[in-house]
Amino acid sequence: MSTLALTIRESIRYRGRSGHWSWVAHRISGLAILLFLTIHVWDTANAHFYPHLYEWFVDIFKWPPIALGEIPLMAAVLYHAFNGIRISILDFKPELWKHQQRSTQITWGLFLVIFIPIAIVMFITMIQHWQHMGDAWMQFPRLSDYPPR
Amino acid sequence: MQVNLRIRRFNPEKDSKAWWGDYTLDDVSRNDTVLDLLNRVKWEIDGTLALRRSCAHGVCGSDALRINGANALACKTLVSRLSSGAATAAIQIEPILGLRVIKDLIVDMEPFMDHYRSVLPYFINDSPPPADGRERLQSQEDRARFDDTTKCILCACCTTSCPSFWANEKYVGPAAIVQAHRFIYDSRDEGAADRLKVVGDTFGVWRCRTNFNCTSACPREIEVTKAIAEVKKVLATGEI
Amino acid sequence: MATVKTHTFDAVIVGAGGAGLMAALYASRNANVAVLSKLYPTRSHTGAAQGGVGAALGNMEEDHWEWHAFDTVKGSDYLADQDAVDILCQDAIDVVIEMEHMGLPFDRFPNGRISQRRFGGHTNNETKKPVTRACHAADRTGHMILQTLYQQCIKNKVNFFDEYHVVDLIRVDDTVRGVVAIEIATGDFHVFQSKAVMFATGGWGRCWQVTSNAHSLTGDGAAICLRRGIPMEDMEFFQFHPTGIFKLGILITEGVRGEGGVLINGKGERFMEKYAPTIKDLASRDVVSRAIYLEVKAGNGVNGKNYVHLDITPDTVNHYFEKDGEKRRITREDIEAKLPDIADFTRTYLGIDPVQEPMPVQPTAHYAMGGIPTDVEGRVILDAANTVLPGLYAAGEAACVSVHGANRLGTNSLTDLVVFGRRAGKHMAEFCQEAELLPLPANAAAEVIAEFERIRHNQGSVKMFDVRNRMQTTMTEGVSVFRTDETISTAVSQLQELRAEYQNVGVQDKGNIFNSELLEAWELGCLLELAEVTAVSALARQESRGGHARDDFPERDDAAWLKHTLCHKVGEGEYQLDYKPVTLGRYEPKPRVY
Amino acid sequence: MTTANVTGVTHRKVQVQSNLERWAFLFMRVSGIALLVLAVGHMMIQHVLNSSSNLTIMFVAERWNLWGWKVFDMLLLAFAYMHGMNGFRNVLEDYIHNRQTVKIVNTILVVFAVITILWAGFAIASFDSAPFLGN
Ligand SMILES: Cc1cc2nc3c(=O)[nH]c(=O)nc-3n(C[C@H](O)[C@H](O)[C@H](O)COP(=O)(O)OP(=O)(O)OC[C@H]3O[C@@H](n4cnc5c(N)ncnc54)[C@H](O)[C@@H]3O)c2cc1C
Ligand code: HEM
Ligand code: SF4
Ligand code: F3S
Ligand code: FES
Repeated sequence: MSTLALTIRESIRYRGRSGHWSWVAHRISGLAILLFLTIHVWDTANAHFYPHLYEWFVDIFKWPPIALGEIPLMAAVLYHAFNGIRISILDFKPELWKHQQRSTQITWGLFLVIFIPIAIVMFITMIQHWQHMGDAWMQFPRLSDYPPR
Repeated sequence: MQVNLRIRRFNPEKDSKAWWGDYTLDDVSRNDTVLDLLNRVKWEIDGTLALRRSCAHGVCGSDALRINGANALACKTLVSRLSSGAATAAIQIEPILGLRVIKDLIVDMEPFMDHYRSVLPYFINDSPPPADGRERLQSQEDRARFDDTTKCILCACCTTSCPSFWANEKYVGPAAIVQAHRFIYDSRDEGAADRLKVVGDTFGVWRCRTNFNCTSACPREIEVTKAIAEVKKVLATGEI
Repeated sequence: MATVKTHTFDAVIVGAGGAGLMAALYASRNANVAVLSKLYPTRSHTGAAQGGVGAALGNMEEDHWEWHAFDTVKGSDYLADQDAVDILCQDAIDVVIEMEHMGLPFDRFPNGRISQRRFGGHTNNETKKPVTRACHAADRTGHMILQTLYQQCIKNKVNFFDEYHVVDLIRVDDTVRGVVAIEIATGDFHVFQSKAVMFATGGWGRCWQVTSNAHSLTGDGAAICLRRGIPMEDMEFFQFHPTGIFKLGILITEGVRGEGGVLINGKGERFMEKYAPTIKDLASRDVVSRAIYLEVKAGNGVNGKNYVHLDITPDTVNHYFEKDGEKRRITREDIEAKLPDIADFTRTYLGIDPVQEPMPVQPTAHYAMGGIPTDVEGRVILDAANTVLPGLYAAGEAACVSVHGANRLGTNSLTDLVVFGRRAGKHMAEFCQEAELLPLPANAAAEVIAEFERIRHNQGSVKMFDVRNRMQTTMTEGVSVFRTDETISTAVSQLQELRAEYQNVGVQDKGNIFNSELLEAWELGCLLELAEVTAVSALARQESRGGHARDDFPERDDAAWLKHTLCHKVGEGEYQLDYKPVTLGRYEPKPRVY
Repeated sequence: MTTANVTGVTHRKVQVQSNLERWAFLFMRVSGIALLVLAVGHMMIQHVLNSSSNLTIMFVAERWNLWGWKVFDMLLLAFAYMHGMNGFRNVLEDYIHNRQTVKIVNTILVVFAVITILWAGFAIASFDSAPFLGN
């Protein structure tokens, strides 16, 4: 009887506690990674099948609006990984469930501690790269510039 | 103090869709329960308001509602827990999610009860009881293993707080799993294999994404997610 | 207008509490049975019962069913029928074991047997000391019984009609033909035609202001029977439990005192030492309630208010254990383990942690000793000659067998439910094997439909809430722990006025679907009638016995009053009192001291 | 009356029927742990120790010149994709209620996942670094 729209709306409206938001974050991050992964896998395969297309894609990934997306991707992978491990541990050690509140806190904490410096490093590297590229930095790569090898 | 109550209303005989009713109550004590407030609305302001209630002290499971966004029993939720200490407070009441609303705060419990009944929620032991005509013996330790899940009053706070259930009402839901757990972990019971068939199926425990809303919502303070995890563990290892 | 649907069964059981479910379990083995309940079965008030179910299992110390019987008779102030009490106490052992075999998760002693605790009025007849007789599952014994019986009913595929509100009994002369019910979800009327009908609809504590009873305990079954010509037995005996949470009425089980808790007045004294020197806080309920009342009256309430303290903090309890020369001691952990729900209630509703602070308590309207008169097979009887109305049964709190007489002992209600629920269920199935299904009278539901239409379309401006409130105040002031000719007479006349006003109660909800306002208004009619019967019966009984304590007649008067009251309704607001002898047995009436 | 004490916890064995969901559940945890090394490792190497800003096909050629990295990436591919697609299946099954539709969707997911893994796996396995590294 419930629709997708209702489920999504109420998932946000429901005043759940830490576990609820962990679930929301886990699901979104998982799906986001999968979306990226699908593109990434097909594109990487091009390195063998159509190397010129691969090179074109690599440059698209360096195009600033897309390159910036790497930071949330990193966040997604790190959070999803830590939370996934948390869930797995607790699934096999049910007696630890009483520490669940604490476990979500630790997960978020660990995530932030590791992610923030990484994000800063990634961001700085990107800026340096763009500076290096000069005026062309915002130029979207054109396929015609990548002739078949 | 004063309370501004917003109640989700729907009368199928009149309304084509649900609406919010606003009611202001004066002279509310901080020790009043939400059920007291709803009763006041029903008795003093608008008799058409429909809700279920019986025991008024959290043991019958009638008045599971969504109070300020999260599931709880109205009769176990005190105004003091919902207000900051200011002279007025706003409280919002909705029916629980995932079950069809029949009228106002009343939902159709049948799908919930069907799930409950599906897990064989009764003691199964066909071997003859002790020859002396007395009770089967059970150690205190064995009794303790399923104590938590015997407390369930089938209020549905848990099942209707679970996003997996909102998304798909075929999921048996935490309450049914709690009931299954109560018997699976009872050393006297012999029906575990059959029960595990039900809760181990596609719409059984595997739909649980360890979201924990169920545990937070349970008015009996049952460690619902833990019980689910224990059942998953039995399914994974074949050992109780 | 409302449609009427008809169903046919061998038997109909109204009410799915402990009594109804136990009966259903047995009756459905040999007959086609429908169980009708206005609540989902697991929401019946049996689930609120805390302390335990009494049975002389002797799992910890010596005990005999005869001792249990004696305690029950003494507790009843000798008004109980002793043949019924013998059955109660003998069957109790078997039925508790049977429930264990059904999977009921009793707590356990270290020897693996069902755990038992002490309870008010239950004694070792030789030493006169409290005995461990209350079989329990923490402080949620009723919950476990209700759940277990419901589970077994599911296993045995009993036909449930949940949220069907029974509003009338179809009686033609001295036969029953079925009941009329409203399907709450649709507002439709249903006629259930059957050979036999059982009422197990529970009590009517909602007649009073402060009560341990659920909102839904409005005495429907008893009131329906009364309207259909069945007398009410011993209605003046209504139990006030000594320890309800102050103002809220939520029950604090006697199990608290069973575990060692003590009552303390505003001066810090353990006042029960004065009133019951031998078993003190574990005296029977009427005695303790009166003691609290007297303490408050003497100005010994806590903070000058009308409550006293119930103290289960380890320090206090162990202090008195030592004083009484008891070896046992309790710890916080014991309290948490044995009384978890009580701890939860006081923390939730009072913000008081019972392991650290005493709890404020006052007597709370709790249990109807009287009700629909039955014999020991649960058959409803019509008069002092014990004439049976074939096919009509009653069990549980709604019924009066009578095993509780003038005062019920703690744990004996749950025992009553399962013992007499079982007997009635068995008997009903046998009855159905032989009885014929009789035809329904024409328009069987017409009368009650008309009454509902009257209430629904009543233009009256009187608020139901207001009438109910005044009834509750009237009963609390006039027909409470202590009563006199004057207070009861005032109550009777006020109730008569309220009955007239009730005719003008209007409802705002004119719809069909889940019209709970309409049903509440109808329930109020039941309460008013039972309140009036209670007051009328109490006014006549000029003695003090058990739950009926008259300031103007402080003594028990066996010569004149060792008899059961039967109150017939003979017209609107007209009642006729009749009396029936008590069945005596081994135990001769004696003065009652604890 | 008191008899000997009964103590201890009784552990029992029980027959459990295995089904797809049970394996899927176990697989999600096992692959999750594998992915902690593979996926998080991959992210660290590619995005922290190196940066995609410096990524070129030469970089890839150098890496895939070593069979070790080829195996690492193939494992990562297989685990991550199976894990992710099964997760996606879980999510979809929450929202798609018609059994028939679920079956069709699942078939599409499986076919797509298999093709993806084979296609990319083949690409990794048969990638020849020689033309890029010039030897
Ligand atoms: C707080 C509390 C604690 C208690 N503790 C103990 C204890 O420790 N030990 C003990 O022995 N006793 C105890 N008692 C007393 C005992 O629990 C009750 O007397 C007993 O449970 C009554 O059971 P019952 O089956 O008669 O009715 P209930 O359990 O009250 O059930 C009544 C049933 O009738 C149905 N019903 C009512 N009216 C209608 C209608 N018009 N149409 C259809 N269905 C209807 C209801 O839906 C319900 O299913 C306690 C009572 C209370 C209130
Ligand atoms: C890095 C280490 C990873 C770990 C430890 C991990 C762990 C888990 C676990 C345990 C689950 C099951 C959650 C549950 O049943 O409630 C899960 C779900 C999921 N994972 Fe991962 N995962 C990892 C990486 C990935 C990757 C790389 C992807 C994408 C391809 C991914 C996509 C998903 C998806 C879509 C779900 C389903 C989410 C849901 O049902 O809400 N995961 N993950
Ligand atoms: S587990 Fe808790 S929340 Fe769920 S139905 Fe039982 S009592 Fe209610
Ligand atoms: S909320 Fe739902 S996802 Fe699991 S932990 Fe509770 S059942
Ligand atoms: S009314 Fe019984 S649980 Fe709230």
